[in-house]
This record gives sequence, structure tokens and C-alpha cells, in this order.
Amino acid sequence: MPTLSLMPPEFSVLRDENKCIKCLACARQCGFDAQKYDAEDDRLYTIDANCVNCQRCVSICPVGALTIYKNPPPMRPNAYWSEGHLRNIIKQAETGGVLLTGMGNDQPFPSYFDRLLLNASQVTNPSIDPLREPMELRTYLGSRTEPVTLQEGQDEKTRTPLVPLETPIMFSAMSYGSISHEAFESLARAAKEFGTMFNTGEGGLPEDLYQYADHAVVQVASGRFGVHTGYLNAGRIIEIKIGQGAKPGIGGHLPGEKINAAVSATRMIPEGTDALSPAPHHDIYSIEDLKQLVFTLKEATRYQKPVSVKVSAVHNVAAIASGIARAGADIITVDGFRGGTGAAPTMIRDHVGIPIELAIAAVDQRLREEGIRNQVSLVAAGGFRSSADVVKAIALGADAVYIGTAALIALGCHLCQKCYTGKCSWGIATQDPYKTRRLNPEIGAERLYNLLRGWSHEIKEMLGGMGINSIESLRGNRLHLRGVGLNEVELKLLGVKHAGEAI
Amino acid sequence: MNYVLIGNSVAAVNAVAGIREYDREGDITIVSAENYYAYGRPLISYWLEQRVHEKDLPYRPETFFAQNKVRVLLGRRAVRLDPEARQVFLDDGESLPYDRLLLATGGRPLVPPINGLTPENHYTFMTYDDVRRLEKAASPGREAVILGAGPTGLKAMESLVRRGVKVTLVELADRIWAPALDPGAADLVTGFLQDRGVNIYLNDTLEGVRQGDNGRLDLELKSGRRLAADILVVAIGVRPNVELLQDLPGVTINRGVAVGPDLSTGLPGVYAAGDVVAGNPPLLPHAAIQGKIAGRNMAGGRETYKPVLPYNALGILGLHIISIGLSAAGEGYEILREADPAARVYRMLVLQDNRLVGGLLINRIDRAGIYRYLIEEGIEVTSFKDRLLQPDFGLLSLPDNLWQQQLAK
Amino acid sequence: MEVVNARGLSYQALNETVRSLLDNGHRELVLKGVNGQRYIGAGVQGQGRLEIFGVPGNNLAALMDGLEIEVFGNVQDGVGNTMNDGTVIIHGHATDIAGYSMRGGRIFIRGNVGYRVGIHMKAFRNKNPLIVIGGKAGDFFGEYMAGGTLVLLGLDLQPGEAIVGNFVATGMHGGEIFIRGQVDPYRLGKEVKAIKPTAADQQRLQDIVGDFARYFDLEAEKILARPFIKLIPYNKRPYGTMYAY
Amino acid sequence: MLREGDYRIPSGCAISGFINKDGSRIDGSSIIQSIALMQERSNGLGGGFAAYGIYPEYKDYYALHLLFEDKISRNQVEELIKDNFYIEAEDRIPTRHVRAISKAPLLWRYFVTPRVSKIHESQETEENFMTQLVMRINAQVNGAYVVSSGKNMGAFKGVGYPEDIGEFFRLDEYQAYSWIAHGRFPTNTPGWWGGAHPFTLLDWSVVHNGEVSSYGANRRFLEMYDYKITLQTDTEVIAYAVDLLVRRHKLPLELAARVLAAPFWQEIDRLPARERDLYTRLRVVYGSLLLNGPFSIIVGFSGGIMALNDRLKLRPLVAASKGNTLYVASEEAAIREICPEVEEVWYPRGGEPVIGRLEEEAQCRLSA
Amino acid sequence: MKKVYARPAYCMNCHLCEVNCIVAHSRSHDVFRAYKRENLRGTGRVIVEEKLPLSVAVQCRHCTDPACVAGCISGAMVKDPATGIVYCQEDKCVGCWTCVASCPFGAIRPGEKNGRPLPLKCDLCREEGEPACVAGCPNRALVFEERRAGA
Repeated sequence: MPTLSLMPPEFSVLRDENKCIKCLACARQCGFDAQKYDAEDDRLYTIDANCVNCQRCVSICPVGALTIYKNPPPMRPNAYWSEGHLRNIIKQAETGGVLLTGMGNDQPFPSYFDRLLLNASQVTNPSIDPLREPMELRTYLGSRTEPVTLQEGQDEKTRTPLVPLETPIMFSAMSYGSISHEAFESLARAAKEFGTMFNTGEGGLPEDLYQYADHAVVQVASGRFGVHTGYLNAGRIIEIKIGQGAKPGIGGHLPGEKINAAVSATRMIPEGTDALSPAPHHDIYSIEDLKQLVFTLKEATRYQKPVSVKVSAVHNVAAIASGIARAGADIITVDGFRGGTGAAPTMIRDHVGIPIELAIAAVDQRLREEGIRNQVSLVAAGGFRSSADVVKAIALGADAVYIGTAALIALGCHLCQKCYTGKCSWGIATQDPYKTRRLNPEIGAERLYNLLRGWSHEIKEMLGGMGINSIESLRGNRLHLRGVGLNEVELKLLGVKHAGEAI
Repeated sequence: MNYVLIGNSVAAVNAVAGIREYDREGDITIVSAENYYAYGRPLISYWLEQRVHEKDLPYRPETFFAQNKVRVLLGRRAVRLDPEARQVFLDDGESLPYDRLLLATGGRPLVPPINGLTPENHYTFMTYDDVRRLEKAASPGREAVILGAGPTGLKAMESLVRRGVKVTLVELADRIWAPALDPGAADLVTGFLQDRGVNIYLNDTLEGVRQGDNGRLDLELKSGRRLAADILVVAIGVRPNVELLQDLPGVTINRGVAVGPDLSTGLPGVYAAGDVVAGNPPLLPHAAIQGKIAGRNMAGGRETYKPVLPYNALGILGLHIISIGLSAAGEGYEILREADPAARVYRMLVLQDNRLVGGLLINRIDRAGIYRYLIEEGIEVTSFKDRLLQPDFGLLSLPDNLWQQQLAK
Repeated sequence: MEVVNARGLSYQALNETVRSLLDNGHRELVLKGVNGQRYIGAGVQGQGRLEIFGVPGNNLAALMDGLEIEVFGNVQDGVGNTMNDGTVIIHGHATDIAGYSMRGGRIFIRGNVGYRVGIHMKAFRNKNPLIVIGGKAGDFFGEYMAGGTLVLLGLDLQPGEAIVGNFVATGMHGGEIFIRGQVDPYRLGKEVKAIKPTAADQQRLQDIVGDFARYFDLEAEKILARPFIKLIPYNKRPYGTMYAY
Repeated sequence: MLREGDYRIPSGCAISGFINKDGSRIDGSSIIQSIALMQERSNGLGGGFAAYGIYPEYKDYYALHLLFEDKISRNQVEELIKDNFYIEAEDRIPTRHVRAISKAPLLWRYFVTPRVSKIHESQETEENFMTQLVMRINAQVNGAYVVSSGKNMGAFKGVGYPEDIGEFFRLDEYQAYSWIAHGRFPTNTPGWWGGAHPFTLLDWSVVHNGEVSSYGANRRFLEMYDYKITLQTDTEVIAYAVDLLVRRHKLPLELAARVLAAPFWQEIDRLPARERDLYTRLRVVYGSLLLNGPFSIIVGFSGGIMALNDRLKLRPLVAASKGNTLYVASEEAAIREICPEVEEVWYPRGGEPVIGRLEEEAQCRLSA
Repeated sequence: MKKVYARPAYCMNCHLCEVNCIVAHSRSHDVFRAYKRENLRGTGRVIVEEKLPLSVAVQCRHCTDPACVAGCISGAMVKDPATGIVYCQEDKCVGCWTCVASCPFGAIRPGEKNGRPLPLKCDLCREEGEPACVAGCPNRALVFEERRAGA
């Protein structure tokens, strides 16, 4: 590090001394050493340069004495050379490293969710009141055998069982290691309580959480961390992770300092060693290799587990999805470019991949054109911010969605994007035992449950408005969507009409 | 069931509570030699210095006795016990039959035979009556000599000093409060008192008292020193009031009354608690605990009294001292010590075989009870010995299973 | 001993047969006429022994947890993929990605192996995966290795023939690789260094090569007569300094 | 021409139908009478009928009812028909002048049988071959529309009140064992002859009241199975859904009804294991065919009719019987109008199909 | 009886229990006044002990046979027979601190209020229902519940 850093503090913490009672909670809770206490002088002070605006101190302060301000831009405002560009250059000039970041793409690319509007019934057909009438959100994931015959049970020995979800919202893959045991457990508990699924990510399933395995999607990623038959058989769904929306085409490195005893036991690797996930699975260099892994996993679990394949939303995603369906996957998970992550090279996160809305539309359409849509479930992930986003995704053609960032926000995440430092003040993206205990899984699970409850009810309201009382009548029902401010290509890709056009 | 409690102090009151845990209906009679409802005896020094008023003296509110349906006979003395007939006779001839009897007669000040010493020319420091009498004499500017620099003498000293009396302490031992303070601590306290104008004579005692001029006393010490004083307080110890059981077959008197683990005396239905019990330190907590247990056992409980180590908390002129167990031990023990003379802080722990056996804390007494717990339970401290005197010593300094067990209580 | 004729059976049928025989307590199975059936032994837990005659298909012994498999013939890609425990003895060659992400157990290959063999192997607790290769290996040997042991013997090399390809052990951050003979430094990934085996290593090599020789009826002393080099990573965090924090 | 949005909408559609289970055939006057009673439910922008058993002399031929907006389209279609079929008979569909009916298109019918070589060429079953040809005409030939294409049945529909349409098509001259009828109140399709109900495919005919909100989902699902959706109406997708489920996927009609108006999960969860498994699979596999939103339909087919309500019963439906005749209609009065002395009247529950089939004997007689 | 139990696994060392305790035992019941006018900083009746990363709030266990009550020379410290709450009748306390020496948990600290001695110990916010420390614990590291002895 050069002796003189050219990096100006990004934030400034203001303490209202009139309010401050010097309880020192801020200093004890700051994960980034920005809040300090000088016992000798009985004085609290802040080191602005360290502040990442995670809001922990603001939230914990019992008297509301703290405010964090964004500092003015370090240089003359410039629409082209944005502050972000300047900061990145300075950081790299000082370190020579690859820029890292956490959470999802924060760049101002257009959001199609925000350009889609939903329909509602008026007169010619009734809206349905979800408070009064049954409103069904149950969704089954897996490959559907058709036609339905009157024979009982599975039609073929090599057909995997279907998996019900009580709401079409699952918790995205977030590995133990990248997030704390407490965060992980919160997700697991909430998934179980609500009747949906959480996803282990690529870090295995901690022994003490096997009680939630019936609601786990257990991931098999290129690093194969924690993958063994016990793990595969414990989970309800097996997911082969090919790619991740936040960083399509690249692997992941969980730094050795996050590999403590418990993480090491779960990942089944030595403590303190980097956990390196290569960009590709080195046993999958082609679609038929994917089929090989799909069936390796099915054989190893005696066809009792549906296999999902998760890919990033990239340019050719429709064709890739078709290949995945034909490779024997039961579920295709597509992760859009807004997907979050614990750590990704900034340039990759911000510039690779495509929006999930377009990916859903393209994949659903392609699978329908090929007549194989019913062979697979389509799960969408990557930046779902509200129940309206979920409804739009399902209307575009998804069976269900994953929420990751939204779930973390429910747990306390304030999107400071510093997950990769392992210092998370909220006890989420850290293994520091001083911080992980800040997230009581009881509370975490309740907050997640509440989120699912709220969103599910909103979905019911929206469905009811459309005159629909079952989620399957929404799936792929693009007539309930209208675009606003979209050009013809976009409308065509999304398969929707423009607002104002009749059916 | 008919309960008679002889004595009306801490042990008796706690016995009432103990009885009532088991027996809500039985008749309880308290025979009190004093004319007062039970009061905290240590409060007399506070009363004397007017930090506590008469209304605040009662150990329990008067309603306590009514609520617990206790008949209290004030100013009456039990003079004879007939264990065969299960009757106790009072000084006015009344006889009380009992099913269970508690001897909680406490002790009385030990006053040695000294030349010229008469009840009129000295004071003791144990009862409310003692201090009511002393109060009349203790006016500012007068001089007092206190014989004995144990806790009683020190509290008497404090209240007299606070009243403006000039005090001289005479102590037979080589240091004040020798059973509790090791030489280092005694030095600190002595210095503190001397700074506040208290005279202290060690290795000395009173040999003779003479009425001097102007009604003052002329005191002759063993060392030959002569002291003139207006007030003489004798505070050298306590003697158990065992007269009621004296010479009764089946009872062992060894200074105090010997009791079994259930606090029974050997006479059918007769229990004892408090200062009257042999081997019991004349300390309030001990009397309270014994009283409670004796009460329970009298009413059908089957509880064992596990002797509690002596411990004492004493404030003198703003200096706070807590002593626990073998707090003055020296040779043959492992001593951990921290002293900050400027702040008059002294903290010392006494260990034997890696277990705490005593502790002495002056002026920094936070968390003192944890040491007492370690001593009482005989807990091995090897693994956290280095933390014992750290400023942040607390439950978390103990091994995980211990603090977890403590917090689960 | 139960003999299964695999000729013409689909892999589903064959594996189902193998699993149910094992489930029913048969401990020794002989699979005859195997040709291309994949996933044999995949995910099977527990003890037992399979003898395979023919060429088993890809991902033989993948995710396997305890069986012993002896193959009288060559094997294809992915043998021992993510294997947890057990032993695979191959009286022939193996192709690419043998032992990928292997966590435990042992694979002995009499002949050569293909590309990316032993990559991403990891040790865990008492598990320390081992692959011993009689012949030579292709590129990316031991890439990303995080634990375990690779032994490359280079038997039967032609004069001038390289024992191993390029990019040996790139990204390696744990475990150890023993190569009998020398490797040109340019073939090594920048994350590893070659050192001389210690006496303890020699002792282990004796045991390992002893097993190998016993399985394939070779003379261990002769094999051990030639010196080995040992490859180990420089550190456990090969990419620790790559990022701007 | 009156179009939606021109005035307030007081009501919805009307449906009515009956079947003589003994196979006795009656003329179309009573079904006209029945549907006419419910004139308040329609707005003169559509009416139609389907009748079964009307062409006994051509019962082995597909009876193609076609409408053409011009001669060009007729020529195009006839060429297509000649290419693919033997034509046993053809004529203009007889009509009579009705003052309320105007701008009628050209209406023709052809009794045909597909050329075996063409079926082979298509590598399809005969029914699929027929279906695809019908869809090809509807989708590709501008101005032409196949009104019906089943055997021994026919659909008659147009813009106008149903009683006028019946009069126009001289339905009093046809004899059928089952009749279904529809009076229309379109709001979301313009009054076009082809858009009137019933909608048909092969033997299936569907009349329908209500608007399903799942149309987009239903439609996109059916498109996977090569149904060309041209009409933008719920009725069309209902007909195709029934065709897919019953003809192609071989589900009993009763179960097909359980797809269109699926039981709620809470009901399914309470079923005994075997049924639960079946119903779960039905919903999971065919969830996209759930008709969500209000509907009552009558489905006509060779040998029977089925009436069905949506699962919340958001639309009216009444059933009645007398002797061998099963009646279903939007309103009881529409039944009483033609059969005042019904023996039994009932109100089917939401999602519970009412099915009337020809008795076996009648079935044999009719197909003999 | 219902007591406050600490769940150290979730104690995050924020010390807000101390703040809430102080406010609850202040005259004003107002955080600013309690700290800035009444100067009550440091007078919490609950003590957060730290052995980072571990921390835990320690407070009176309201013992069945409280040593502090037995040891109290003035009868100020009592155990309410109805509620089981051990509390100090503040106007009776003379500040001998025998209670401090008695408590095996170190849960009583010597303090003072208005020049009078005051043992700082938890009284379960006698009149408040749920104790303030529990109500205000942001992570449910403190719970107010009935537990079986020995459980």
C-alpha cells in the first residue's frame, strides 16, 4: 500500500452529541472499525474511511444519534468518469488487484420488471377475493409425465418424484461458508416452516441442519464441496450448479480465512485452505457430459431426487435450456444478471449476462416451441425485489423463483456490498463468531417467514385481481402482462403486448 | 403443631418463615427478652450515627408477625425448660407447652473481669438498648476508648467518630481485626483510620478502670499506657446464651449448643439456630440461614445445614471491606494479591491446592460473591487462576460448564 | 460369488441389478461382458467387491463410498469422480478426469491416464485420496489439488517420452504429487514447487508402490529404485493476493 | 354492427342443450325455443347450435361446415379439400331469409373422407390429420373458416340472436338426438360469424358462458401440442383442451372435467392415497389447462353431452331430466320452456361434470 | 417462577440491556434524561460480561434461598413470597454490601442514588410486566420465561 491513499472516504458518520449517551453500542457493533471509543478521554469518534454504510451502528443506536452521509463526489462531477470509475481506478492503482464486490449488479441497466404491468378483471369476469376464497399457490417442481394414466404412482422407474412448494418462492443458493451458520439456519427453518425450499449452495449441508434436508436443494458445484451420497440422499432436490447470475462463466474462491472448523467439516476440506470452485465442472465440457453428471447423480440416488441444473442467464440461454431439458434435468434454474453473490469480480458482475425477464421469456418460449416445457420446471432467479416481480416472472413462464438478495435483506443485509471482506456487521456474510451471533436464527427464520407470507399474500391479491385462483393459471400467461415503454423487439422477446393493446 | 421460639432476632424471624413454608396453620409463639420486635443488630451503629431512624430498625415489618400468625411475647425471658413435659417456663411463671422449640437466644457481649470495670462505667455494643444508652454519652468532643478492634469495635468506632467523638482503639492482637485482615490489609486500614484521627494501640489491652476527675475514666493498659476517656466500649467478643439448656441431659454444650446437621439439639423437638449454636460464627447471614433451615425442619422438612464459611462485609468511614473464609491466612498458602494504596484498594485471594479458601477485598468489591461461590463450592481454579484478579473477572472467566450452570439457575 | 452377464443390459438395468444384489447381502459380484455401461458403483455405500470384465462406461465408481472394484480392461472418463471411499484397481488405461474431486479411497491404474487426472482432489479428516498411475499422464495433472496423494510411476516409457503433460498442478493448494523421475520445470504450474521426498515420504512410497506392485504382479523394488520428486504447493492460498480489497 | 363498449352490459351469455339418451331424434325447434327464452343474456351479436345425429346418410363422412367471406377463399379451400379428400357430397347449407340476419357469408358443406395416401404422408393419425387440416384452413386461408368438421354432426352459427340464427339455418328441418345452443353477448371479440359459438373440432363442440382468466396459460400450453389458436376465444381453447385430454391423452371425460375444473389442493390432500396420487398428477401435469375464472360450458360430442361449471361456480348452470332426456341450461326456465314437466331439477356443484351419454343400445343403433 | 435467562449464543454484546435497564430504573423513564440529567450511565442492574466473541448478560437469578436476603443486615433485601422476585427496599438499605459478598453470581453491584446506598440488582422490573432488558434485547438473547429446575 502506498503511504498516501488517494481514496477519499465514501461515507461520513455524523454523531449527534446531544443525543449520544455513550453506551458504546456503535463501537461494539461496527464490523469495519469505523466507530471507535477512546476510554481514556471517554470519547467516541469515527474513522470515515472505514465506513461502508452498512447501517449497523445506525440501527443499533438506542437514541438515533447516528446518521451516515454519502460524501460529496471526490472530484468534479462527470457524467462519463463517474465516481465509481474513479474509485475503482484509485483502488487498483493502489493494489494492483482484481476489483471485488458483493451482492448484485448495481448498474443502471433497464429493469424489465419495471416496464411490465399486470392485468386485473373488471365486469366481464370477476376478480377473486383471496381473503374469502381459496387461492392456490402450490407449485410442483420436477419433470411431469404425460399423458397421465390411471396407473398408480410413478410411471417409470427412472422418473424422479415431484416436489411441492407451498409458495412459488424459494431461497437461492447461498453456501455455508459464504454466509454464516445462523443465516443458513434461518433460511432452512423458514423454508421448512413455510413449505418451500432453501438451497445449500455449493458448501454442503451442516450436520446439525440435516433436520431441514427435506426442504433443501443440495447443490453440486464444480468444487464438489461436501458432496457425498449421504448429502445427496438427504436433500429433496439435487442441483448441478453450472453458473451463477452474478458471475457467469467464472468460478468462485472462498478465502481460507472463512474456512473455520465448522465450515471445513461441512465442505469436507481442510481448515484454512482456500475453497476453489473452478469456472467449469471439469467433467462437463459439453452437453452430453452434463447428461452424464445428471444421470450419475440419479443413479447414485436411485432416481429418488429430481435434478436441477442451474445456469446463468446468458445470450444463448434458450438453446442451453433446451439442451438441459434434453439432458435429463427435471428442473432448469436460470439466474439473471441481477443475481447476488458473496464475492465477484466487479467487472464480471456488472457486465456479463442478461436480464432474467428476457431469459425466462426466451427459455419458456423455446421449451414450448419444442413441446418439452412440461418435461421440466423452470425456476428463475436473480434480483427479485417484490411479489410483483415474482408474479411477472411466473406470467412470463417461470414455475417458481428463487430469492437471495431479498432474503438477505430480510435478515438484515443493507447491501453494503462488502460480503467478500468477511466482516459483515450483520452476522450474515461472515464466519467471525463475534458477528455471526448477531443473527438469531429464530428471529431470522421469523423474518423470512414473514417475508414469504407477505409476498404470498400479495401474489394471491394479484392473482385474485386477475380472476385467477391458482398459480398454474398464471404460469406463462403473458396475456396478463403489458409492456410500457418497450420497443418492438423487446415486446416480441417478452411475448407481451404493449399497454393499451387489447387481447 | 405448637412452635415456641426463644429469641426474637434474625434466626427466629427466619425460622418463622421456614416454618410457614411447611405449616401454614400451626401456632407460633416468640419469646423475646428484648422489648422490641426483631431488628437487624448491625443497624445499631447506623442508628447511633443517625443514618437509620428507629422506624427503620425492624428487620421485618410489624405486619410480618400478624401475617404469619405469630404471637410475640416481648420483654419476657425463658428461664427453664422441661424437655420431658415439653414445656418452657417464662420469667413471669407462665409455662408454654411446645411440640417444637427453637433456641435462638443468640449471644451476649463477652466482658472480661477487669479491675474496676462495672456495668455502669462501660458500654457494650450489641443491642438497641446498648446504643440508646451510649447515645446519651456520645456527644461531640468527648473521648472514647474501644476495647477490641474487631468488626464490632470498628463499627462502634465508626459511629462514634461520626458523632464527633475522638476514638482510641485498643487491640490485644498485633493488628486490627486480625482474624479477617492479613497484615497488609490491616496496615492499609490502620493507616486509613489514623488519617481520620483514630488512635490505635495494638498488642495491648485494658488492665484497670478507675473513675477519674470530672467523671472521666482513667484507663490503665497492660503496656502501662494510661488513657483518659469519657466512654469505654468493650467489644472483644460474644458468648452464646446457653443457660436454658445448661445441665439438661442429652444436650452438649461446647461454648454454644452442639447441634446435628438438621440443627436439632438432641432434646426431642428442640432445635437451635444462630449465635447460640456451637461453632457458628456470630454473623448475621449464618443466623438467617440456620433459622430458615431450623424452621423448615421443625415443621417437617428434612434439610441439612451445610456450614457456611464466615464472610463479612464491613463499611467503615467509607472504606468497604469484604472478607471471606481464610482471608487473613498467610504462610503455607498461595496468595494472589493486588494493591493500589493510593486508591486504598487491596485485593487478596488465598488459595490452597489450586482452590480458593479465602478472599479479602477492600474498596474494589465488585463481583465479590463469585469468589465466595468458588470458595464455598471448593472449585478448582487452575484453568482461570490468572483471571481471578483481572478487572473484568466475572462468571465468564469460569469454565464454560460452570458459568452455563450458574446462568441456568 | 454372483455372476452377472452385462451384455446388452442398459446401465439402468445393470446398476439396479448390482445394487439390489448388494442390498440383499451379496458381497462379491462378477460383471461379465461389460461394455460401456456407465455409473457402475455410483453412489454405492458399504462393503463389497465387484470384478468387471470388459470396458465399463464413464463415471465408474463415481460418488462411491466403500466398494472395491477391480477392472480387467481399460476404463473410460471419470473413474472415481467425487469418490468418497473404496478402491478401484484397473488393469489397463484410464482416460480423462480420473479421480476428479475425489475425497477418499484409492485408485490404482496399471496403464496410462488421460488429461486432468486427479484434479481437485481433497483430503478431509482421516480421508486422504490416493491415485497411483503405472504409466504416464496428460496435461493438467493434479490441477487445483487441495489434498490427497497422486503417484505417477512412468513405467514403460519410450525413450524421450515425457511422463506427464503440461500445466502440472496449476492452482494446487494442498496435497502432494510424487513423480518417479524428473519433470521439466516449464511443465509445472507456478503454484507448485518440486522438492526431494523426505524419509517419511519414502516410507509411504514404499507402502503405496508395494500395494501397486502386488495388485499388478510387479516388483516394487525395481520401481522404487528410481528416485521420485515431490510436488507441493507454495501455500494454501494460491489466489490470496489477486484481489483488490 | 354493434360492438362491445357501445352500451352497458346487463348480462352474460346463455347456453342450453339436451340429449335424448335413447337416441330418438327431434328437430331443432325446441332448442331454439329454449335458447330464445334467455334472450336477455345475449345481445344479438352471436348465436349458434350444434346438433348430433343429423346426417345419418353420411355418418361415415366428415361433415365439413364452412363459411367463406368470398369466392376466392372458397376456391382455395375447395382445392385443399380436393387434394386431401374424397368428396362424397357437397352443397350450399340451406338457409332461409330472416329479416334480422344480414351479411351472411357463403355457407357450404362437404361430406368427405381423407385420402389414405395423404394420411400416410402426414405420418399422423386420421384424427390428427383432420385436425391439422381444419387448423390449416382456419389459419392460412383468409376469409374461410371451418364451422364444424365432425361426423354425423354439424354446427350452425352466426351473428344475430340465436332464435334468428336457428330460423335462418332452418334447424326445424334437422333431426338430432342431442342439441346444444348458445346465445352470445360478446365483449371482447367483435360480432363475426366465425366467432360465434359453438366452437368445434372434429366431433367436439363447445358452447360457453363466461371468460376464463387463464386463457393465456391454457393457450400457450395447447400450442405446444400443435393446436393453432386463431380465434382468441376461450371456447376454442376449451374445445382443444378436451380434444387433447380425451382423444389424444385418452383420459375419461370425467377426469378431463377434473382437469378443466380441478379440485382444490385442500380437497386433493384429503383424498385416499390412490386418488390423491391420480389427482395430484392430473393437476401437476395439466395444471396449465385448468380453466380459471368463471365459466359454464356444454360440450357436445358423438354420443353425449357434458355440462361443467368452474370450480368456484361463478356462472349459472341447471340440469334436469325427464325420461331419457337430460337437459342442461343457464336457467331453469329455458328447460321448463321446452319440458314443463321435468322429473328432476338439480344444480350441479362447481367442477362437477354433468354427463349424458347415449344408452348402449342407441349407440349401436346409431352407428350401425 | 418466570426469570430472565440469557442465551449467550445470541448475545451480540450491544449492551442495550444495560441501557434499557437504566432507563427503566430511572426517575424519568426517558433515555436522554436518564443519561444526561440523572447521570445513570453505568448503573445497569444487568451486567454484560465479555469474553469475546462470547458475551452474556448476567443478572440476579432470584434464588429460592437467596444468600443476599439471608445476609442483609437491615432486612432491606427481600424475596417477595408471591412473585419470587428478590428486590431491595431501597429506603432500608444501609450500604453494608453484604449482599455483594453473598451473591454467587456477582449479580449485585454497590451503587448509590441521591447520596443513599443502592444495590444495583435486577428486580425484574417489578411492575412492568416483561423486564426492560428482555423487551429491548434486539436479538432475543434474553428471554423471560418459566423453566423447570435443572432443565
